[in-house]
Amino acid sequence: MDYLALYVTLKLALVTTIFLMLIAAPIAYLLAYTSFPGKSLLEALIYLPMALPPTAIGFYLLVVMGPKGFVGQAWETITGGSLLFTFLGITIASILYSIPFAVQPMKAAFQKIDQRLLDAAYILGLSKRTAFFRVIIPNSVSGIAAAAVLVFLHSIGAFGVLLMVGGSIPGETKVASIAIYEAVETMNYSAAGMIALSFIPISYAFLLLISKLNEDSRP
Amino acid sequence: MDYLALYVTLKLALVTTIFLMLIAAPIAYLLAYTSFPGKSLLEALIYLPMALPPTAIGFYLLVVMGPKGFVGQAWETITGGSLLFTFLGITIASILYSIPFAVQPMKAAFQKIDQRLLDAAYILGLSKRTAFFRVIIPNSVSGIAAAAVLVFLHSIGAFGVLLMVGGSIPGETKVASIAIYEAVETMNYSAAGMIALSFIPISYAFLLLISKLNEDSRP
Amino acid sequence: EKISVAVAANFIAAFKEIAADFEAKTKIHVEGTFSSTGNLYSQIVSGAPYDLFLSADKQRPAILQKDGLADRPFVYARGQAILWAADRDFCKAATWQDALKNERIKKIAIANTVTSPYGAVAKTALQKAGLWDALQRKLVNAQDIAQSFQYANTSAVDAGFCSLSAKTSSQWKNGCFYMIAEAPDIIQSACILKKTKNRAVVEQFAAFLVSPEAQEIKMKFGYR
Amino acid sequence: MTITASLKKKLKYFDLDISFSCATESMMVMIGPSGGGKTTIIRMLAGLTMPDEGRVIFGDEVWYDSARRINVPPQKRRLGYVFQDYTLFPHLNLYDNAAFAAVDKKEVSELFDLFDISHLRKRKPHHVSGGERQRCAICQALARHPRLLLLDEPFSALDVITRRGLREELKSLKGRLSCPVIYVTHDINEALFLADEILPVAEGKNDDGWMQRTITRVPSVGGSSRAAREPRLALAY
Amino acid sequence: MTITASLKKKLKYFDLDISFSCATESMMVMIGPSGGGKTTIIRMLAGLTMPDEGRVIFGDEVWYDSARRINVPPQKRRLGYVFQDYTLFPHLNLYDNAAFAAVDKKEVSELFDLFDISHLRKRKPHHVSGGERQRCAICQALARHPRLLLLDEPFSALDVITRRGLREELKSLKGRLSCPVIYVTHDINEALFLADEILPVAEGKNDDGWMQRTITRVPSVGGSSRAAREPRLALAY
Ligand SMILES: Nc1ncnc2c1ncn2[C@@H]1O[C@H](COP(=O)(O)OP(=O)(O)OP(=O)(O)O)[C@@H](O)[C@H]1O
Ligand SMILES: Nc1ncnc2c1ncn2[C@@H]1O[C@H](COP(=O)(O)OP(=O)(O)OP(=O)(O)O)[C@@H](O)[C@H]1O
Ligand SMILES: [Mg+2]
Ligand SMILES: [Mg+2]
Repeated sequence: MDYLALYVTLKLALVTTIFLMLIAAPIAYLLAYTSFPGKSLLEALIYLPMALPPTAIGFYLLVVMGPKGFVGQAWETITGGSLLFTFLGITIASILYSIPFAVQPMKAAFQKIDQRLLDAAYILGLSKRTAFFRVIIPNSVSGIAAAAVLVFLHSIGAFGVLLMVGGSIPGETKVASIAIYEAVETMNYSAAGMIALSFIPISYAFLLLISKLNEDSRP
Repeated sequence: MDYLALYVTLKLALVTTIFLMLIAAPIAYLLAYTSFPGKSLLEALIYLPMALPPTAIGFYLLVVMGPKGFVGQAWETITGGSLLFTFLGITIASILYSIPFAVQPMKAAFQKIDQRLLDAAYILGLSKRTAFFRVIIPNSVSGIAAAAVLVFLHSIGAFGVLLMVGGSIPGETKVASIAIYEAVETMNYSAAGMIALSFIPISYAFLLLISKLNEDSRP
Repeated sequence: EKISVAVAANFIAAFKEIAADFEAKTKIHVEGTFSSTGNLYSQIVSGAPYDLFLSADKQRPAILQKDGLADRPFVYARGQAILWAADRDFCKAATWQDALKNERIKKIAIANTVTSPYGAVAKTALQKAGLWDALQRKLVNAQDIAQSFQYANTSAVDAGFCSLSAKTSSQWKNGCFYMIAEAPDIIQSACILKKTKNRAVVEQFAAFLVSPEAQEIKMKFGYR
Repeated sequence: MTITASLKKKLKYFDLDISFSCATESMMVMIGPSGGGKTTIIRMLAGLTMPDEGRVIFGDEVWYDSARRINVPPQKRRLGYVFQDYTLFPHLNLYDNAAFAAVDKKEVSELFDLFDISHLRKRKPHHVSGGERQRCAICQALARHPRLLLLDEPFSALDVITRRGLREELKSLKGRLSCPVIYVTHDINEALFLADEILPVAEGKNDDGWMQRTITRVPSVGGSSRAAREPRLALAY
Repeated sequence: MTITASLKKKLKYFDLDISFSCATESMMVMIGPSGGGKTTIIRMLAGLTMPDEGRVIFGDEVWYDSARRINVPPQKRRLGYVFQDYTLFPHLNLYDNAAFAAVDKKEVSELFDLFDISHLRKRKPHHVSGGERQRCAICQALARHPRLLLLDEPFSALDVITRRGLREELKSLKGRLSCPVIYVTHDINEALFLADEILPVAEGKNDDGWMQRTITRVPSVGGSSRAAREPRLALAY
């Protein structure tokens, strides 16, 4: 079995989950609590990555992150390197690809916060920002957990997009799902099943961890 | 543009969303409110479809739903027909493929229900079952909306799995994302872009609908 | 009347034109389902209602025949591997081997050498040229030749092994290419599936597929 | 119908251990210090909290018996319970809340008139005042035609006049309801006005001395200014 | 510091229109019928509800002025507010709730002793009784060293003895706090005991007659049995 690919997969899923939680929280907050012109359009745009087939997303990312795309060019100007075919590149792709799964459950959780708790927080002198961290976040743990589970698992399964911007370089961007793809394509079904099975304990461990965190935060 | 494929896509996404809401609600309830041995294992299994690359899921479904798989055989015994390469077949595949996206946000929403509301419902004579419909569901609208958005969009983008069990039969199982795939494969990038763009208004309309429903249910 | 054909992804464009021609002549509707060869193979084993299978290789039709699912396979196209680059300067070198040895070439795309026959022959060619090990660090793996071409024409890589069938793409003319003589032709076989209910019509289409008329179209799309 | 209960439960800071009974059309008022276990007792009668030991008998039904391992779920007990924090369903307006489990929807309007909240029938609970919410919770409990009515400080958020009026309504309703009523309050006047029987609960026990001590205790001596501020008015209760 | 307010707001069933002021170390008690607008007034002082028109002046700060379009957000007003439903943060234990915005954490323990909930410091709000929750909410407000203290029926869930004790604590604290206190209650005894000034609010207006009517009104005549059950005890308030 390709342990290196499994390792890259896990690393990618963890990094994606952590970063995405940080990025999605403020976005979810904006969507839940503010209104501005074009908000639903922005929301639709954020969710678009879900609705597109991975091939299409991968292709657009390739263009944007490539040497002629504006992101790729900006990156090259700053660092002198390329974003494509690197771990950082697939991390960015994976984050973009999973954004909807992080934003949507978080937004739902934030919307459910009792307004009275926010009133109480403001009275106690908390700015909106501090109230976000000290009241909204701790009272949205189950929604945040849901987001984390979705993002983590989705990143493990992501494949079309990663293949496109990653180029399947062993130890760097070759993830386990690519190994499954290869095994299926070459009719090596038992190998495919083996790798797929190895995902069960991983998902299981992650779910246990999340549900533990979730339980601890019960009122 | 392939309007027939667009129509099949929409139909599939709607049917999947509706059925999945019905199927996922009791599962989410079980996960949120009961505990039984092997619960986290079951949960990990339910979420597994996310963590696997679509090709792998498609392959396993193909085997299970095929003439030698037990589902396919059972189906053939009952109806005399085949499940593969039919609209029903891709609907089942799409439902299985999207289950985690429905279950996870619903579970989070159910967990957030104030225990006092359930106490009040039981006192008023509601069985657990009725309390589920009359108290838990109406107070979880934002979580259910989140689930619906995720499932709908994910079904639009689903493609690897559908291609595998659907076989791309026009008017029956050929969805729009397959058209994008074909366009990309034949290096016809502008056509791919056109279809992808046509998803924006669809997603947008669906999001507006959901957020409207969500707003109406605010306390 | 209509027939249903499972077509390997690399042959989509050519197939569409051939099918249109055939339809115009015979009023028989030909419906294509496009996917990777492995995928289509799995579907056929699972009982997919195809009449004809156009594979990207010769192995899978052979297996189908051996398993009694298909008639004797026949070759319907020969694909050719090429090395394409967006930067025209790339082709100033005398041979593709020299072009690849250039220090300025940092990344080279190759289709999956395990799942794609084009990737496999590209690997063979690189090995023959003694470059396989040396270039290992520069190789970027694509899922298939379409993706390999995408890498090359978005300049994500400096050059990419693709197939001559990319020549109908609108981007083709923006770059330059070498033929890879060292790479054996990719022999793409087809087979009529035993399950077919309109054998006569399918045979008619199979014959058309190897007719001079179709041959011309295939040439246009980069097949022999 | 008479409800008879004998309940034991270990709580964190004391052990609850109490027995009482209450007959049809009679009202038992529970009174006692905050944290003394009143709500816990009511919840055990309702079947929402499980005693460690004991029996709850309603008429000839056994609702709970630790020895015989009987525990009738709250759904089957058919009782009315106004929670201390007057929980209403946030997704329903006041009318729908009260009609939620009403035997006869027509009665709901009558009850709303009686409790003077008819004009608020279309409002959601979050958009009415605390006292209005509380009155709706009482309507909800009454509309169910309960066999036993449990009221946990049902008038705590009401002003004196409203409270006095409702108290009287409740007394007259009690006859019509023909069911035992168990009522928690911290207002001794109210207790004395309403009660057929008073159950003083402190630290989970029946503490008969508590009432006496409460009524006769002189306010702790503080600054003289405070003593001077004692009520100057005899209230016309 | 003195707080002066003049507030107008159109509500659904009446128009709120009231003016008052309250000086440092003095306590104004608001009393009136349920749904009369007391909570709404408090919320406007806190900056949680926006008046349609009027001014709120605290010392030399303008907190709200419709004419000059000034509206200081609640965060900047630095006040203590015990909500009618004594909202606490469900994810924090009682101690952390009270210490949430405390100026000096050490004081929290003292306050907990004073309000007799020290033994519950590690419990979550869902796991204590209503009165205990309410006492914690008061500690939370006091620990903030507020410049103005708003108490919306802070003792409604408490028994008479606890209530009497806390009332006295509050009075003595008032001196230490040296800030104006606005207090909502429906207990006339409490109002009379605590108030430097009483503001009767009915239908959103200052209704001076309300107190008088409340105190002297004879209970509506009902069945004779009811009349016979009037309080038999003069309370030793
Ligand atoms: N959900 C709970 N879990 C654990 N302990 C609780 C819970 N609710 C209350 N308690 C504790 O049990 C004891 C009795 O509480 P209970 O709510 O029955 O008192 P009460 O007499 O109703 O008080 P109050 O008049 O303040 O409402 C208290 O010590 C309290 O802290
Ligand atoms: N959030 C709200 N939205 C709309 N109307 C409200 C809201 N809260 C209260 N009201 C209405 O405003 C009026 C005044 O309510 P308010 O809560 O200020 O009364 P109150 O004097 O505090 O009553 P109580 O003693 O019952 O708490 C009432 O008619 C009430 O129905
Ligand atoms: Mg209580
Ligand atoms: Mg109020």
